[in-house]
Amino acid sequence: MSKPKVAFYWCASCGGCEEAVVDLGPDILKVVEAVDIVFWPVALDFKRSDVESMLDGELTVSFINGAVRSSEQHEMVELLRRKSGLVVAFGSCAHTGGIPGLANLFDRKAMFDEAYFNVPSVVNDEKTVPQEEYEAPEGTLTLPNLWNTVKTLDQVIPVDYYLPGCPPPVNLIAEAVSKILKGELPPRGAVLAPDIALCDECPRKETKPEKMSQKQFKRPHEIMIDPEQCLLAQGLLCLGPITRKGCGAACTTANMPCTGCMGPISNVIDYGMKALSAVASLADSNDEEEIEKILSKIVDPVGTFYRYSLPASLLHRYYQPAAQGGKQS
Amino acid sequence: MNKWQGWRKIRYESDLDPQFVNEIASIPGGEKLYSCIQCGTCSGMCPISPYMDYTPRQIIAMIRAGFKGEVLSSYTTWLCASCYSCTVECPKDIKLTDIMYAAKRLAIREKVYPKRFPTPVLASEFFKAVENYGRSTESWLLVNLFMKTNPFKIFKQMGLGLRLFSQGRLSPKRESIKRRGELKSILKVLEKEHMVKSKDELVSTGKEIA
Amino acid sequence: MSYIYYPGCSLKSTGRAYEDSLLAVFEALDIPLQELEDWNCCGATAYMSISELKAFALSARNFALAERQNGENDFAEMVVPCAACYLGLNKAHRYLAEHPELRETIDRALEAGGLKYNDKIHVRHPLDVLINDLTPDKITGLVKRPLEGLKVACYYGCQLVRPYSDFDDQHDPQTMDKIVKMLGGEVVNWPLKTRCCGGSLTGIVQDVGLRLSYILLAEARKRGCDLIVTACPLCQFNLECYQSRISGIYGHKIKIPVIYFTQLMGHAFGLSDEMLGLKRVFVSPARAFSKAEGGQHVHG
Amino acid sequence: MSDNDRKQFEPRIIAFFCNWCTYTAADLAGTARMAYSPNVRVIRIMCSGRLDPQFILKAFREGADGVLIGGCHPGDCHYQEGNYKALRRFTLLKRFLNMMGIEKERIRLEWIAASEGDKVQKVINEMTEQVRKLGPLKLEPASQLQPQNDRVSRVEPVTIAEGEAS
Amino acid sequence: MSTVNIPSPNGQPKIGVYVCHCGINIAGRVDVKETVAFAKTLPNVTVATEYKFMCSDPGQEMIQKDLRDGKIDRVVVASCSPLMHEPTFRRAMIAADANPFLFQMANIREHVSWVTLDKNAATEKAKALIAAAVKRIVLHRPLEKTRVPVTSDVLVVGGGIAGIHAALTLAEAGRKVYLVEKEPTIGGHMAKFDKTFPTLDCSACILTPKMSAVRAHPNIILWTYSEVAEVEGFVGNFKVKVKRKPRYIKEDLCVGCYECVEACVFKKGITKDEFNVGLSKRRPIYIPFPQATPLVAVIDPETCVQIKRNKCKKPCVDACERDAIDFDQKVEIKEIDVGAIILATGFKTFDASRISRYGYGKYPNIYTSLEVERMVNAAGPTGGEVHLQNGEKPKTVGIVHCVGSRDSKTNAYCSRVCCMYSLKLAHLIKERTEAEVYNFYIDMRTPGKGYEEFYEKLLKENVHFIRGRVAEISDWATIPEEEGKLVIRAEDTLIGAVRRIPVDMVVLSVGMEPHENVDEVRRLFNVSCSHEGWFLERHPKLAPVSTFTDGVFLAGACQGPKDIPDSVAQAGAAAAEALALIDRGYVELEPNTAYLQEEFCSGCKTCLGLCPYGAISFNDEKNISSVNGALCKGCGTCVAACPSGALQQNLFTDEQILHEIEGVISYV
Repeated sequence: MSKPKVAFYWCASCGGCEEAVVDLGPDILKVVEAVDIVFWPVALDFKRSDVESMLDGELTVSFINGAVRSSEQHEMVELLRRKSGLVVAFGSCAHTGGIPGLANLFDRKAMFDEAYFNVPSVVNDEKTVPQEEYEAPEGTLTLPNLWNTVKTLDQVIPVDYYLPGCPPPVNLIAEAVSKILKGELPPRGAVLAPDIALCDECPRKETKPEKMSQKQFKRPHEIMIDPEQCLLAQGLLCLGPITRKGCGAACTTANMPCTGCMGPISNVIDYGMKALSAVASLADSNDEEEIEKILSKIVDPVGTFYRYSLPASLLHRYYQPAAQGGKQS
Repeated sequence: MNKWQGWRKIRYESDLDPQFVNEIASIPGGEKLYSCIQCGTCSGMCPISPYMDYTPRQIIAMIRAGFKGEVLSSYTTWLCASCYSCTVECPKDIKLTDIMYAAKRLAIREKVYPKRFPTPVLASEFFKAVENYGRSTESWLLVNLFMKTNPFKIFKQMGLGLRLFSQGRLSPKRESIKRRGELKSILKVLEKEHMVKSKDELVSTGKEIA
Repeated sequence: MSYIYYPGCSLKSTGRAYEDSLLAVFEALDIPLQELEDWNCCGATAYMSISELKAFALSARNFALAERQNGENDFAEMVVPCAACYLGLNKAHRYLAEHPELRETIDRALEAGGLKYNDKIHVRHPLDVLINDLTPDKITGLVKRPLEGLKVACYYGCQLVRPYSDFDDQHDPQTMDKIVKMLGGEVVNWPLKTRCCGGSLTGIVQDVGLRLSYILLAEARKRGCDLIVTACPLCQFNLECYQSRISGIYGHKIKIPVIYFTQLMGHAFGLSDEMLGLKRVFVSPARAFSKAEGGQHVHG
Repeated sequence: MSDNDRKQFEPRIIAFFCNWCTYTAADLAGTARMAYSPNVRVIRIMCSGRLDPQFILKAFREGADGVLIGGCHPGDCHYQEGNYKALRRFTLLKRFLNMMGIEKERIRLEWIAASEGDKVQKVINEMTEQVRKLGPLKLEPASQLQPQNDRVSRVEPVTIAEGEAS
Repeated sequence: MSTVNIPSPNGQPKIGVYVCHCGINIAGRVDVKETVAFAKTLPNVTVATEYKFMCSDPGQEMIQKDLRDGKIDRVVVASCSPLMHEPTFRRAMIAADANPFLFQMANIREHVSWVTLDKNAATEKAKALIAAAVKRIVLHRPLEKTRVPVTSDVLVVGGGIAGIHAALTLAEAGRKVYLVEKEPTIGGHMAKFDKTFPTLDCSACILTPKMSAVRAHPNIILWTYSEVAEVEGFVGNFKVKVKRKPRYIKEDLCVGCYECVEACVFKKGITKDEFNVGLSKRRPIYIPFPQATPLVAVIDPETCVQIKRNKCKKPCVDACERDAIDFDQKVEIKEIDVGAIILATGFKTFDASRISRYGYGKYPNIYTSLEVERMVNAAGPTGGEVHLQNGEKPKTVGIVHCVGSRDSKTNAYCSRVCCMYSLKLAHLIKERTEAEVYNFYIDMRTPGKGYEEFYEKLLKENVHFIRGRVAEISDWATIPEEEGKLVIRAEDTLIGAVRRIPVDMVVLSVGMEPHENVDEVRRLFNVSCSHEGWFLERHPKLAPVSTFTDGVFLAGACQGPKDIPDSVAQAGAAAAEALALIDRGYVELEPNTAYLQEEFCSGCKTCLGLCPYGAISFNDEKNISSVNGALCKGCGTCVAACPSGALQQNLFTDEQILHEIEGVISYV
């Protein structure tokens, strides 16, 4: 019997997820021993045609990281879906859209304008921007189409499991792989991480006060952060209460507030809204003006609460004909 | 009226106009008309009600009951001096002065106002002057008024007029604005629009008739 | 704050003395008044009877012109001395704000004349300006001929306070009373201060109009007043110019000077009779004024 | 209703009314037969403080063009201060939705006391007209598993200079 | 999202949808047939049917039969507001051995048929609301009500006739009652009246015995000169703090002998006598009136020289044989536990000077009706004589009805008692002075037992009635006959002429208004107000003495203008309702409380500070939150805030509401 075949693929992401696989360290050898990695563009020289030539369902599992935002990524994930028994959305971007998902506050034109014209360091007197088709002497050259909207993986293809995190914690990856190999998988659609919020494993939990209210929200650079005390109690916007645990509280241990990369727990259908609700509830005032004042300290609520999950928002995005999204008025 | 003349004081419902109240109520805030409780504060406050053929309160009752002919041809509306005492004191916020205006406008539109009574004549002379020149000239206005109502009366007023003239308080010069065209084009737009809606207009705009 | 002066038709004619004295007094008080360029009739009482919509459009044109004249300034204070114009403009101002359908129609009409109104107008009566925009010492400081012993009836008439004015009480207005007191005069308690003088009826439906004026004059006389002050050209006209006819009709000799409150102010400020249009009167206030003479000069 | 009227856009508005004040006020509007536009559908919650912002996005996602929230007047909350909690969340949510490109008129928080049936009528009529003026809420379809290739973008075509497609 | 699937007792849920016609209340606007046909198409609906009156016995039996027959296990009734009939249908479910919480109402009357003009739109909206209920009820689970014991003492706030009657009724039933009154004596407005309509019996004669009974009753603790400062807790278990202001007299020692009053350094009254509504003056130390209850003196700190400046010879102290005067008294706070509260805080009269054209305060001889009540009272400031300020008897008197009432600028409502008391005053004035009396009225309102007969009596007494609201009252005379008189100007609307009537004296029949501090009071007790400021009853017809706060009841004019018989009747009703609550011994709490799904709680403590009732605490052992269901009132604030969705609210879970949202919008 041949070993299970495994594919890794990389869509709109930073590459950190690929690093995370390597971070398995010595464990990766066990993985390599147990499976055949048949497709991993970032590390090994396989071509798309290699996948195309496989039978449907031949791949046991594909780990796909990154959000989907171009025609090429779309084609590739559809291809992998066809060829795979299981598809695992790997990391925040594939799971909930991730940092690239914040692009949904703008549209394609706005981004092109920014990248090709407005950035101070750009010199583009001829006003050139990429075009999808170009007639060269060799024939027609093409570039993938960049979508107006960034999507999560499951908005494009059916996904079997999710490995959250930016990047997914090594222990969760190892556990997931071993479960797949042993066939001890939970029901389809599950997130392969504990279903409880970060506070549960946060070393600062003991220092939480009984009444969690705030007169003033602060940003990390504005205060000397106490290394012991609950960060939220210090006025920092730590999203630990809203975010799934499993990372070992890496950030809060390192004296930084949780930014929510692991996404919500399963009772929550919209991470940003829940975060907003919980945080706004803490504003310690019953006066309309003062409430406004306290909450105005939250500089960029969408960026803060949907940092990793804007495309997964229930709202998804507002359809905007003009390129003015995201500008705070 | 000391001789019995065989009056028959009965009004048949079919002679009345049930839409009349809606016509009047179509002015801004006019719907308040429906909430009149006939308390008589308006008539009590009115300095002119003793001279009116119907008191202001009766006018409202008649509007509501559809006595269109009586209301439009009555002197009451034309005696209203627009002092707004009724409007200010009405416990139901009925803008009675505005209702008087609405009745006057309807009366003019339907040509049933008391002919040769000076106030409607004054109004229309004033209107014409402003329409044409943008301002009214008091001397012209008065001359026109007396010519149309009671030409002989003008002699009675002569002394007063001359005295005012000598004090520089009346002038034969026609007052006018400079940009008459500008004003004309503004008013022209409103030619076809009325703030009192006729019955037909009420029906065609589909306005809910309570 | 910029004040744009809206005279209205009467102040250019029968009410000229009002204009003369108003301009003189405001100048003495150092409040620059700028006359509204090419103003038109406010669309007053008589006009309303024919077309309310057009009446509102007339007012709206004045607003639009005033805004234009006001240039970059935020709000224009439109000073309207004639009570009828004050009501007409104030009513239009209010209705345009409260009734969007009406507003939309009027905007359309203005546009046809190449004008636009952006709600940047406050309609103000001079009494409102004098009481609310100035400190009292500004007025008392100018008094050179205090009106000591002079019994004055303050006649507000109807349209100045009713139904929309918000600068004074509708039943028992006080602004003119305050000014008379600042000038050193004595205000007569006179319950008819807002009762109608007959308005435009007086000259034309005399049975009614003259009686209304008579009631006011007779009661003022009974209460021992030397002088009536008004803030409305029509009231002034009715109460003053018909006095001899009223005396004739009701067999009750009445001769009370009826002047504008601005004339009274100007007199107290020591301005000349010519400047105040005090030559343009039927019943001279000279005797009444002399009653107050011998009073101390308040300031040098 | 004329044919012309029928053709106009009928917004769908979901209202969350607190049991003690605003829901009762809506009942009162009914008892007093104060007719208002039928576009608003009320979901009863015990207190405006129960309103989870998730519900609002859910309503928009399901096709609502506007969301109305009704609670007791400040200081009148049946549960002492649930309405203030609602206010805190609403304050942040308004900013949040604005950043997301949702017009502020699509969401409204009103304090309506149990006696204010007329206010229910007024607010519902106003809001219906407001939202009607805005037109339907257009959201990007987010139906899962249906790949959306928005190649046919309504964004202005990007001008591309020659020789850049390498 | 994890779907918590609540299996129905027998597998798939079976939902019955019952659409009520409510006569034509619903069926007149909503196409019930179409609605039922639509309901049949909804998932899990096994029965969909209609009936004329679902709340009737046959209607309820339809549901019960379907439940018993096993055709359904969940019930949706589309009819009126749940605030109206939810309890009815829940009881019907219990009677059919079903759990009452597997029930949901769709409000298609108050929210649809009564407020929608267009029939199509109404039908569509009704369908949407039914779809929402069907969608949500799938997730309902059986719940139980919890029982909490009830404290048997009752607090009555306000010592007017309503408060007195309520307190006595409860005390007679053996309950301990705290009666709190802010004035130094009980008695309220009724104590100031001379006669009562329509029987003309003496007000003091019928009230004083009840006041003494209050004083004497062993079950009543009377705290006058006191105010409720704080209310906490909930039905059956209120914790109340009462502030007792110092009266500088030891209540238990004072016998009301007036010696101290007579001894005061002020030999005459110096300040407005509240009891005589300003018609006379009183001293700094005083007893409000001879029948005051308790009959104890009180010292007014605003005017007492000793209290204000600490230098008085204090002759009062010397005069008091019982050493009852105590200048060191301080505010005292009493804490009590009560099971129910009856609010009987009454009203105030309209301030007539607000209508300047009536000249009150400007011209002499214009009085308010309450002032005239004192004037005609034999124990009042004039010894029962009606006279003008110059001491003469009036020859003509005008009584102006509706002062401050039925006017959008003041109070739009009818004050209900003015017509009758104006008739009474007309009678009394005529009786005492033989004056001509003119009543100016808009409408004569005399609905009540013996009231119309009283009106007829006055007509026969030849009192003048002019139908017309008075426009103006002034001293402006136009003819010699009017000189020196007050001239009332009004249109006689029955004749259609304006009349000027000169009178010597005017009585302004002022209406009733809520107290100025009504906002503070209602917040204190957590009750609502109508927009006029009257306390709002739970239902205008069916629950007229209950409020939306369980355990708080209303009596008397604080709920709206009322005369004495109605106040007393309502006070009795409030007492009975309070008694019913207490005698049951427990209260059942709606199970819409919050609960914690422990496995999802990370112990983030977001919820802890949000609960206004302290129902959430932190379990240090498990390191997670914990909800005390008995303290939880079911607002759901914590649920909305819980970042893990670990807290949920019974009957209002996230999923139920999300389903309702889907339902209300997705089918129609």
